[in-house]
Amino acid sequence: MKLKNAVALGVTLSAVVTGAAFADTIRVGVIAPFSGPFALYGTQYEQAIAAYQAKHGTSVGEHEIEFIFRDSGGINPDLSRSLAQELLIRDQVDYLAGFTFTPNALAVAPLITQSETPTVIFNAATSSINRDSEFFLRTSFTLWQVSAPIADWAYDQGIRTVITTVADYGPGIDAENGFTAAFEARGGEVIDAVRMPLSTTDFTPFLQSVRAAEPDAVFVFVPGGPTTFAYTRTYNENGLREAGIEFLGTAETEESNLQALGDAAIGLNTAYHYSAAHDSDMNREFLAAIAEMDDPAAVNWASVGAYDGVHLIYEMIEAAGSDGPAAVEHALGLEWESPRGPLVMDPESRTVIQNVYHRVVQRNEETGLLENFETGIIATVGDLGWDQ
Amino acid sequence: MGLFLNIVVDGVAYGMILFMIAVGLSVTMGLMRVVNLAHGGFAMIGGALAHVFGTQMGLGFGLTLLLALAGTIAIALPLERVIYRRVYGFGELQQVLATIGLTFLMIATVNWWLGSTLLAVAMPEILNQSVDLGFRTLPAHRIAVIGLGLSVTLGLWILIDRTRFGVRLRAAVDNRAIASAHGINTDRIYMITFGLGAGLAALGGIMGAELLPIDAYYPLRYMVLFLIVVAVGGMGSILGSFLAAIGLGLLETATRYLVPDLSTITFFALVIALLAMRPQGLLGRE
Amino acid sequence: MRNLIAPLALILLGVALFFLFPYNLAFATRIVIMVILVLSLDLVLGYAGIPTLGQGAMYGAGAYAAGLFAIHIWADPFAGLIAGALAGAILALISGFVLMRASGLTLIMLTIAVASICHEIANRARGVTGGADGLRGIRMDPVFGIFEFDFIGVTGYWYTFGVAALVFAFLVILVRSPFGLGLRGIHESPDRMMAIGAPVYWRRLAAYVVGGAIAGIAGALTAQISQLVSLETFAFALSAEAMIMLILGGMGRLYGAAIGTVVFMWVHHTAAANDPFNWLFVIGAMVLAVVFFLPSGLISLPAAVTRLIKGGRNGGA
Amino acid sequence: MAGLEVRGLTKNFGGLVVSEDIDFDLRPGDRKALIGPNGAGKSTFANLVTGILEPSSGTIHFDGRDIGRLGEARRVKLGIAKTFQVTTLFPKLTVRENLRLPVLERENRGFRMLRRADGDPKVEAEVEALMAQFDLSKLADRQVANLAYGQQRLVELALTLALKPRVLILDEPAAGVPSGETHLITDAIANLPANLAVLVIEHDMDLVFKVAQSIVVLVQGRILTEGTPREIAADAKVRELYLGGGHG
Repeated sequence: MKLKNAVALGVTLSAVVTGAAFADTIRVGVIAPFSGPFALYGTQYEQAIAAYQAKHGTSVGEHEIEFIFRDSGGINPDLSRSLAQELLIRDQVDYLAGFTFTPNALAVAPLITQSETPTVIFNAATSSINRDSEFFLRTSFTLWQVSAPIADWAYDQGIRTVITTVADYGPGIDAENGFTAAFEARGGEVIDAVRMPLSTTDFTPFLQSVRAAEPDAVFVFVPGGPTTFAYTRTYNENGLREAGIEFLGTAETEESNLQALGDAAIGLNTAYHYSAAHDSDMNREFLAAIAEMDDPAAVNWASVGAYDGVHLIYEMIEAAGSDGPAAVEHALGLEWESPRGPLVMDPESRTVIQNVYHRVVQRNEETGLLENFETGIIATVGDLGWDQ
Repeated sequence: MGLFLNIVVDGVAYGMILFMIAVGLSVTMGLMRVVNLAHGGFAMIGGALAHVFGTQMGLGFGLTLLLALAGTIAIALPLERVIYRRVYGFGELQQVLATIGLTFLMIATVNWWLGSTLLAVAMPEILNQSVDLGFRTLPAHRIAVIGLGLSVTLGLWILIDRTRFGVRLRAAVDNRAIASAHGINTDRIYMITFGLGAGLAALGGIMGAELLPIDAYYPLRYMVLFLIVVAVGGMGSILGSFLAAIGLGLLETATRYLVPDLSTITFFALVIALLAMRPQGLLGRE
Repeated sequence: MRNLIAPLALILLGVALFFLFPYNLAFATRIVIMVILVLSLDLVLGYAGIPTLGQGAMYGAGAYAAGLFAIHIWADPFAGLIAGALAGAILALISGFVLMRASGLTLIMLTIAVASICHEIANRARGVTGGADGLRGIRMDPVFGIFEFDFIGVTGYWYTFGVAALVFAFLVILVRSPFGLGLRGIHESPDRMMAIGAPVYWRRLAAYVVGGAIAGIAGALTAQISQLVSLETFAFALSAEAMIMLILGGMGRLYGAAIGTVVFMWVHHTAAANDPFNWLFVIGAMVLAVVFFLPSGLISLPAAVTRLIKGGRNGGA
Repeated sequence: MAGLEVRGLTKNFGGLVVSEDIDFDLRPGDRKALIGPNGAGKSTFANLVTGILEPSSGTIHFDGRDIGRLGEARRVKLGIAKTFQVTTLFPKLTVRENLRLPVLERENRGFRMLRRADGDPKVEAEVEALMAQFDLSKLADRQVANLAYGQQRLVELALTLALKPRVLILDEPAAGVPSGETHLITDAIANLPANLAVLVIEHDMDLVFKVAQSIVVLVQGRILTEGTPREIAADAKVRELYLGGGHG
């Protein structure tokens, strides 16, 4: 008997609550930011789930599937954990999903291990999360997975010297390590590694120093939103591009902030696993489904991470119902087609193996909007950071 | 030498942006003795309106700026009448709570109206260019900000030190009862000053949006930054805020050039050292 | 007898919470931890009149100290609490040497700066603290060696509640002591306290250190219950929220601190569950309403209502 | 030597000299008054003696001990206490609590955290006695903010006496007190313990002549003259410089 069911029996009141629901309803708890500066993530998850359900229905096999959303605000592991407890105990969920920030995901690791609850991470990108529990599955990406390919691409373009500029916190360091390892493995040289404080508002000093050192390119990782905006503006204004210093990034040109960057963003190079401009019928269908609910301009990796996460959950429920270990067993090695291209759930790292594309920002002549145009696939890789 | 010049140029340019936004706070907080945490809210409202008029409706920059400032003041004045008028009499902590509550409402409103993503403020083409300084280039909008910051400082100094309004304002601030007894309409003076502070905040928000981008959570994100400028400058001193903003801009820029890894710690440690030595700020009264 | 009613009511409330919300124990536990943090702020701000927006510094120090202590030295919960309290007290002592010389806005900014530095140090020392990913791997021994921390959080709740009750009792004694009376004196008139020969600086420093130790205990509890410590324990937002809860409930009143925390967190929880996107409207309106209509905080609500009823009766007659 | 002994005391703020080369003695049992026009430096002198300000030069001895560099709190412990020109009390505390605080401080119990403040019968008895002495017993549980100003003045006097000082400096004890209540203050001063050294800084000449045995006149930071009330009243320079103001 699963631990949480045993617990539920102990708490007599809970029987009343669950008794009212369908016996074959499987609940999925989604923990994500629905308030605060990161509320967009929650909205994207919600819409991606709705888009999937609109296409595939709300039931699979004989199971009715119900999603329960809980607001974690920003980075708040205490809250994340207590929400997970509430979902597992009161709402009797069989699956957890969501998780935008690494600490929020790590906080539930002991719980999901104990209760054997498959938990699908829609976003949080630190490789080592999945080491904390066998029940974590990730449909987003890891920082190593995208920052190593851009190094390959850069080397292939003849770029030999790079300065890395990353925000001075966990994900930034991950990105720096991923890039440096790949670039040096090819024979390139990282001439300086700058770590910029998270509280930086004016990036001019860093970029002026980069400019003075005259590398072939600058690699960047900064958190999304205002920081990315300020960084890319500063990159342009200080004439780094005119000086021949290429911009190498990952999520910096992501769709929800792309239009705000303006023409200055045109020509920026990034490597990433998803662009809303991805050329496939499935992606166009996905965008059309989102367009039913909201402006599809903000569809980005978080949306597709959630969309594929729901797919994975449906697959697991179909195969194993509410049996957690069996569900995870089924998920490992699973292959499917996603709006971003083909995916395989890596049985070892439990992060999807996927195409990483090189993209360049350009203005779509039809819509007049900026987009990340995919020039090609750099690599098809799993979590390169798993063994680091 | 090149490094030194870079620090000076970037530091002053950054400091002037800080000043543009903080000067409004210095006016409401320093002159009117209100711990106004909602100040960043007015900067955000200005930026949000500029986004709506300029980016969404496509109006020209001059018109956008004018409409956004007018709009912000039009929102600020009723708020002064309904809410702030009563807040003046509160204790410091009650003021903190009241203005934080107001900030929450501003954030919630903009969030509900325009969402939580970045609200780009379009700059006129001429400000998007770079200007060659000989040893390096500098974005034109920073030069514009420096110019604007200097004119605002000068304008405020003239207004407060050299005009009848300034005399009345200082009288009203020093002793409201006596000023009233001398036939000065203190209610109106407070309202005008508050509107001025809000307008300056909006101006700073719009002109500074290149560095401190506007979004719904702007007031909370940058609240500490603005407060530090006023605290270091000294309450009640516009010149103090000016010096503090430039000084802090130079300090932050220098630490970022020289010790990028330790710049946050160095920055705060120096601020602590300064405030420990001069608790009333650079030019504050004892 | 009358003196026993309020504490009994508080204990009953704790017991009632347990039985009324058997599935929300994790949430109830978070409330209780927050009550301890707000109580520490009440001592510092409400009683000693030291304005601070950096109480999170001591909370975070306590959390990291307790977490590291559990991982590397000893996983006993009570030993962890002592480690947390010590860390909070030591940080308060070191920073207090400088901070207690300042006042007003300057002091507020200094407290924010201290918390920011702590945040940055914890971020940079990622080899020790885990940096932005958080400090993980905290696994506590059973309470008293008997009660395992269980999945639903029964042990966690009673453990936290017990610690909170002890802290509350300690503070009740403290505020009635000569030291507590002296703090109220300093709050009312530092000049007069100096003129009766009280070392105001050292008295304030002592209050700050005791408050720091209590905030450290709150931090230690959060580390033990969540089994993870994040950089956000140092965040400005946490310190600011604690201050809002305190003023909401009523400063300088221990019950006010408790009431403010419970009401704020409950409203937040409910509003966030119903309409997370717009819950700030609710909180903002509530905060403004309290400032304007109940300037002494929610704890003055009964008195205000009584006044209103009496006033109404008089008006009618 | 017992009492307070000030020699060559000088204080300047920047270029402004506010106290210059003051010699002054105060012995147990003395009843002295310090008078002078506004801005003569009376309050500055009081603040130098009590340690709120630090002198620029000169010495202050108390019972033969140099106290010129000691902090305010230390001097209070040695027995030098003062009342403020503007009543400075703990407005939200009750009269009883206002008086309990100085007794506890005097007994060095201010850092005790685990005993009740009102738990010591000796302290409580002393507080009751003080309230009885100043006729405040009926007001014991009222917040001092709600008392009449004259009564607040009495609380301040009682509070200062609770420190059992040996030197008491009263900075304009009757300032702001309605004339109908002034007798409360004069009576209270008249009833002070005989061996206490008292210095009154005052504008109210009636009060000065009632309580002082000796008067010091301070003008522009310097001592102009010192003498009995009779001598001072007769002194031409004083009449011209200070009392004369009333005729002009």
